[in-house]
Amino acid sequence: MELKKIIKSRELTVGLVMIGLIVFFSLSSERFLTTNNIKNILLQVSSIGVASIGMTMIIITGGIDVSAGSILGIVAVTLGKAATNGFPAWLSIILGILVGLALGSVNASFIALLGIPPIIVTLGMMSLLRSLAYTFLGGRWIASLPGAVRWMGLGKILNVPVPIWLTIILVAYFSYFMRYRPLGRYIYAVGNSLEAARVSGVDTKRILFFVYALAGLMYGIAGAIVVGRAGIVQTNTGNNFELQVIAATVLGGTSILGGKGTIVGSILGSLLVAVLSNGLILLNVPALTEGLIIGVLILGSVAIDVIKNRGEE
Amino acid sequence: MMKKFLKLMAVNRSFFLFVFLIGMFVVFSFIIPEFSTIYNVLNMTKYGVEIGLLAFAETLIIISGGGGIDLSIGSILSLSAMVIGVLAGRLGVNIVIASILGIITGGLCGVVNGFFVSFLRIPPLIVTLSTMYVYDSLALLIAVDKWGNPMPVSNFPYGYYFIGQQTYFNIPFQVIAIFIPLALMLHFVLSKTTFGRYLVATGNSEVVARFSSVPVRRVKFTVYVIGGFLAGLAALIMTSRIASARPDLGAGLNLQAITIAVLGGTNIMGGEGSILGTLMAIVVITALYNGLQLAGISSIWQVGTLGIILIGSAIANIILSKKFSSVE
Amino acid sequence: MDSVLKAKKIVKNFGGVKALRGVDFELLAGEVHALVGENGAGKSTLIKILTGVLQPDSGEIEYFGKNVVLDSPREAHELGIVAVYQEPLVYKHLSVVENIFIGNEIKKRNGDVDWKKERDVTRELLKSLDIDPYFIDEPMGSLSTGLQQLALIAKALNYNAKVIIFDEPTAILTEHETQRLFSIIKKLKEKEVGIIYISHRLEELPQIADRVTIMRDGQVMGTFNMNEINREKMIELMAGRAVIEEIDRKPPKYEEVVLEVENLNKKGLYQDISFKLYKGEILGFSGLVGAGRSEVMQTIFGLIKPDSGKIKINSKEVNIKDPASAMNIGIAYVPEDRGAQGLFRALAISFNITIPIIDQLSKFFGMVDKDKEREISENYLKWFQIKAPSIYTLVNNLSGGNQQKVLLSKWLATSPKILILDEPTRGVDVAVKSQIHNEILRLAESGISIIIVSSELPEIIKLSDRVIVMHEGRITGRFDKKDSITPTNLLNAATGSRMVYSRD
Amino acid sequence: MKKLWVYLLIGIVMLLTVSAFATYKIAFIPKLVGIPYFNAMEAGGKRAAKDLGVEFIYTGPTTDSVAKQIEIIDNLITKGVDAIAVAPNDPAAITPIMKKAKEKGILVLTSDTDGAEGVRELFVNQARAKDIGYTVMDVVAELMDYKGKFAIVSGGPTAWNLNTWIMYLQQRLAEYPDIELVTIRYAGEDVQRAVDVGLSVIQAFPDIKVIVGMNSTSAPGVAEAVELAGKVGQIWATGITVPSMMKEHMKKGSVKKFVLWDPENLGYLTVWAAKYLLDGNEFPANTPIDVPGIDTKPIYYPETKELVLGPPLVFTPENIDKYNF
Repeated sequence: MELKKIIKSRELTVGLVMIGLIVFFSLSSERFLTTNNIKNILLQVSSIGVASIGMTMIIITGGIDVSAGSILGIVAVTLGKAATNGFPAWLSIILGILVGLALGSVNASFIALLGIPPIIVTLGMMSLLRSLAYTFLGGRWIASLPGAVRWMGLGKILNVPVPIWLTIILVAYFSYFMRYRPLGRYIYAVGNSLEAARVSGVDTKRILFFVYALAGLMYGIAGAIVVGRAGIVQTNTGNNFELQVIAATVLGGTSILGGKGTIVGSILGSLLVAVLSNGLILLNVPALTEGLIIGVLILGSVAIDVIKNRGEE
Repeated sequence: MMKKFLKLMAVNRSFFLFVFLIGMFVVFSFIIPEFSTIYNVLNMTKYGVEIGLLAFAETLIIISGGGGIDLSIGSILSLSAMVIGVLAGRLGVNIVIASILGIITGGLCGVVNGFFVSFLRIPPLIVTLSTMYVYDSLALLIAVDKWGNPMPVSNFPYGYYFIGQQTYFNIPFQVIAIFIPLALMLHFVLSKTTFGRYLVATGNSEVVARFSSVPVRRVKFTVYVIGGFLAGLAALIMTSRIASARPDLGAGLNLQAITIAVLGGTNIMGGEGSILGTLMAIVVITALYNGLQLAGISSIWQVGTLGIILIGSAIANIILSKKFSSVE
Repeated sequence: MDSVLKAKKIVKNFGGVKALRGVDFELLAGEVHALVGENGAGKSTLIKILTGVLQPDSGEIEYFGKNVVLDSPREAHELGIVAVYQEPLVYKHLSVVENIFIGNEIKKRNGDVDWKKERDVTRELLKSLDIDPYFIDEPMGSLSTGLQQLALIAKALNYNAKVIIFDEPTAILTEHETQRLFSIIKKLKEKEVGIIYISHRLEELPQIADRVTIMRDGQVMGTFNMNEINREKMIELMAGRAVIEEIDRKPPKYEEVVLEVENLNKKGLYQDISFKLYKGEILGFSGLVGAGRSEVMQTIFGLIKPDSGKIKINSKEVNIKDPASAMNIGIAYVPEDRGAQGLFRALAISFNITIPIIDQLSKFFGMVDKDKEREISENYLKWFQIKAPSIYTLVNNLSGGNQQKVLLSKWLATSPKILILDEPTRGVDVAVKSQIHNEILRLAESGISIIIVSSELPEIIKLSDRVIVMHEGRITGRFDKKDSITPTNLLNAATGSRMVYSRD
Repeated sequence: MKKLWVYLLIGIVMLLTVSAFATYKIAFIPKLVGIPYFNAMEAGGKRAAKDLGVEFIYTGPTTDSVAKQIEIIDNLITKGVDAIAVAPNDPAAITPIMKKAKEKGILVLTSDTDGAEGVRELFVNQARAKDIGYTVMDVVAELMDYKGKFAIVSGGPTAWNLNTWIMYLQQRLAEYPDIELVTIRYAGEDVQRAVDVGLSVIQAFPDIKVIVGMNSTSAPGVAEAVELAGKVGQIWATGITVPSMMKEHMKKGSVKKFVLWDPENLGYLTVWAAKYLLDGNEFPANTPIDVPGIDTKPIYYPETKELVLGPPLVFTPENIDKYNF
């Protein structure tokens, strides 16, 4: 029973494709499977991975959030401005993350309380927040951030970078959360049938609010990681970030129509893309073909999955 | 009277946008003397054409339902533009043939999207996200010059420019000869023909449509192909207008096109939407951008204003329909 | 007996429509209180108010003698008022266990969901309903509607409810499953649970109900002890008029075979299906839910591709690759699930009626001929007496019975030679039911060959000339003579004993 | 109360004088707004406008889109300005709209990147593309002691000027037989992406001695990558970017030299040249010109109608503190 479920899961397909890639890359380049490179890949995945936790929950409820990148941008701006205006490092980081939470809550209010479709709210917020980020920065970038502010990107605990810790801990906790906390289960319930959930006595507005607000928090953490790693706050920090996160989530098996998906799947999705783009550089495949290969591989692995499960409906 | 007016605003998206447009025109005319000149009004229309065609494509695709969306639409535009550019500019192919092949390329991209979506039943978001990478990459690859760098192509024959640069009494050729007829045609197809019926049926419920002997797969396939062709046509107009084919011409246009379709009242869940609504949204946004620029407002706030309008109109709609839907 | 739930002078308006005009209703502990009335009489609205889904405009609700305000379904649940709805509301990607426990989790001390205990309880609940609990980890969407409904009943039981409301539970259950449900209800009665039981199948009420309340036009027409009232009286009170006379029909001639199915197989769905359909006859398909009847019909209609077997129309083999080709050779299929398969609810009546034939209604460039569309739609509106302001009314705004009529119109408009009806009267009231039955008889007499798939034995017995019974994907009974078509025979075959009273 | 009136009067008089003297409206359209490089050009343009008493309009797209630039130019034509200077995202694509502007009697120039050949009156050039490509290559060669391997991380693969510089860089590379270019990668306008790409490149080619970031985001990105990979001292990061992005990395030792010009001077020169031409003057040919307000002496080449600011600057720890953009 459980075995059958696992075999049918998208997670397995994506995992297998990834293992295939890893085997191929390590046979082709001895530098691929080294601690350093694994660290590079995991670091690259961290911000997308953390953000995809929130995105997965949102898409499971049947929603979408295209404002992720813009929220991340504002988080970066807040953090950078605070840090360069004399706030202590820890406070700047917390402030940045809280702004993420606050903006997520703004999305949440429009979606959960006023009932405006998520795509409209987040498309609107995407545009609006992008303009705000430019305005707050006055068009200037922030460079030379003090080292302590970059802890979320550069810090190490037990010789493992903080972003990797954060990703592992958050993914582990929220995977547990989705399976064992009643709230996690309600998120699936809302995505399967809002009406049924309401009738079962689930406070659907609260659930939706929670999901979008939490996603904001996750973008906040992702933003702190990005600023920490890049060391520079650009006016367009986070541009196109949302598409990468959505791609990872959907590639990992979360149904865009809602109701099913796992956080582990989303992480596998983002890992797959990261492994691929890292491996292509290691093999020195011409850069212009990168998109072609990534596109074909994503489509191919999902096609395998769909065909594998044919006839189950 | 007032009640009827407000109610119409609540239920009819196109009317809502129309009223908004009038208001905007009045305000801009007061602030900016140049805004409401005939020259400006006619001249700005050409900036709605290419994005408008993409928005029409998204409208049809989103209506088809089941998460229908095309993220690759901008990339198709880039690829089609490069095909025209490389064929005509680098390989010396006759410009008419190059243009036709460019549009066909767009159609073929749509065929690929449509095949994966409707026959392999892979979610549209994944398909078009993947093909977005693929088409972008192809556009770059065919654009490379002898140094290995992707470079724009600009040496089109002079006669090519009438499509995107000619005006008659200040009316741009592409508006009067391509955009308006096409908008009318698409409106006709969506609202008056059996294909339109099938499309709306499919978008409302794929299962019911299948049980009603609607050729669901063919319908879905067709909208992606139409989308590809429209993107190819937009590529033709754009390359002619700016006299250059670039592999990044369509960058960022996919989300803009989706935004316009959604603003025009297309339901992201499928089954609902109109060409007229999308058209009104295009006009609103084109006029808005033009007005803001003439008013000297930083271009940074163009997108911001769009965001405010998008959310604001949704809120207005909710307030209006709460007030007026129950009063029969 | 104590009063459990009491509704006093409940009024509810939707816009200008008066759904309830001062309804009084009382439920006693340990009684089964039937609630009957035509579609649109206000039963569903009353139930929604009693379960906190809707709030009344005025009136009071008493629960165990105390006034309560039910602001949300959650409060109703916490008090112990639970409903099993007519249209199963399920989470299709989630397992049966999750479906049963969402909103009512068993938690460990730290607040985690206790999956193990939940599984155990689910197993026990299903066993107490005499159901083999093998499927509790399957996603709900992969189960048949019958099993889904039973899982939902298990869910209601799990609430330890004092009041359980069944909204047409048997509409999608087979005879056998219905009997099982009745025994469950009897057990619940012993535990002093009050049960409100809504059904259009008046003939099953004497078996199960203690009292009956009859509603019409948002008002209560009266509450009676079950033994004080008969079927005719109930119908009269419900309809406010006498029942429609049923027409007589000459038996078919069995001369011309219009449809012949030979050795049709589809792995996992059905095996070895062979039968003939004659011109002008009504062929009944009986059996339990999930026996494979609908799947056979969907194969004939081109929705399912068979692994092997032949389908012949007028003794010529045909290849039906999709519904369009089925339609072209004169087959129409009216599906069982009105909402999910039959109608576009958010669209107009006229759109729904004309969609299968829209190709034939087009003029140049595929343009739809609006005049013809209106003419056809209005004809059916009149002919079937569909109660709607206009043909542009959205299907959503119609009652169940009128929706069903729209669904039938949609397929009759294709002028079929072979009409396949899958549960043609599910969830419609008595008056509409006899209207539809009469229509079916008339159609058959006019030379159309009809297959009826129904889980209601009385319906099958009343209408069919011949009956085929299926069990677990196989034909287990053929009844050709009218007098062999009896409830006992059909039930025996439906549970797996092979029975043949057949000429072929 | 009285004072207020006086202030108001003074204000009005000042406004009137400003508008009376602001005879020319000179617009500059950057490739995109909101990046340090063009911010510096804007600052220079503003300074020149103040010095010369003209009105300076700075407006541009938020992404490096040529279509958007064209739309903006068209609206400026509608609005009516005296001169339009563009840093085109596509040199050929702006030709038709510049022609239209010229027909309306507007002075059209290009600045930073050339375009609209045959239409524009003047190209205000920071340095010749060839000089830039060659200078970067020379810096690379010097950093690695004229022997070894290096890699390039560029911005968008379609950026016309970046590709041109890379082309000249490759031309110059032919003159260094012992140097090998191992790969060219693209990281867009995104520092974090440049860090990731840089890390992967260092992982793939651990024996490179120099890594070049070709645009304002890639250069600090690869410097960061060198530091993260712990290769400070073994691999030098360099490239083309504004000094404010590199100061920190110079301190950390991953960067010794990099290349740019003074974009503020370029902005100043653009406005100055526009005013100069609008006044009806002609540039003296092929000799250094004295421009008050900037510290280089630009040269005008009449055959290409090009005004060149000067040779590219090579930034070193010694001179970097002189620049604040």
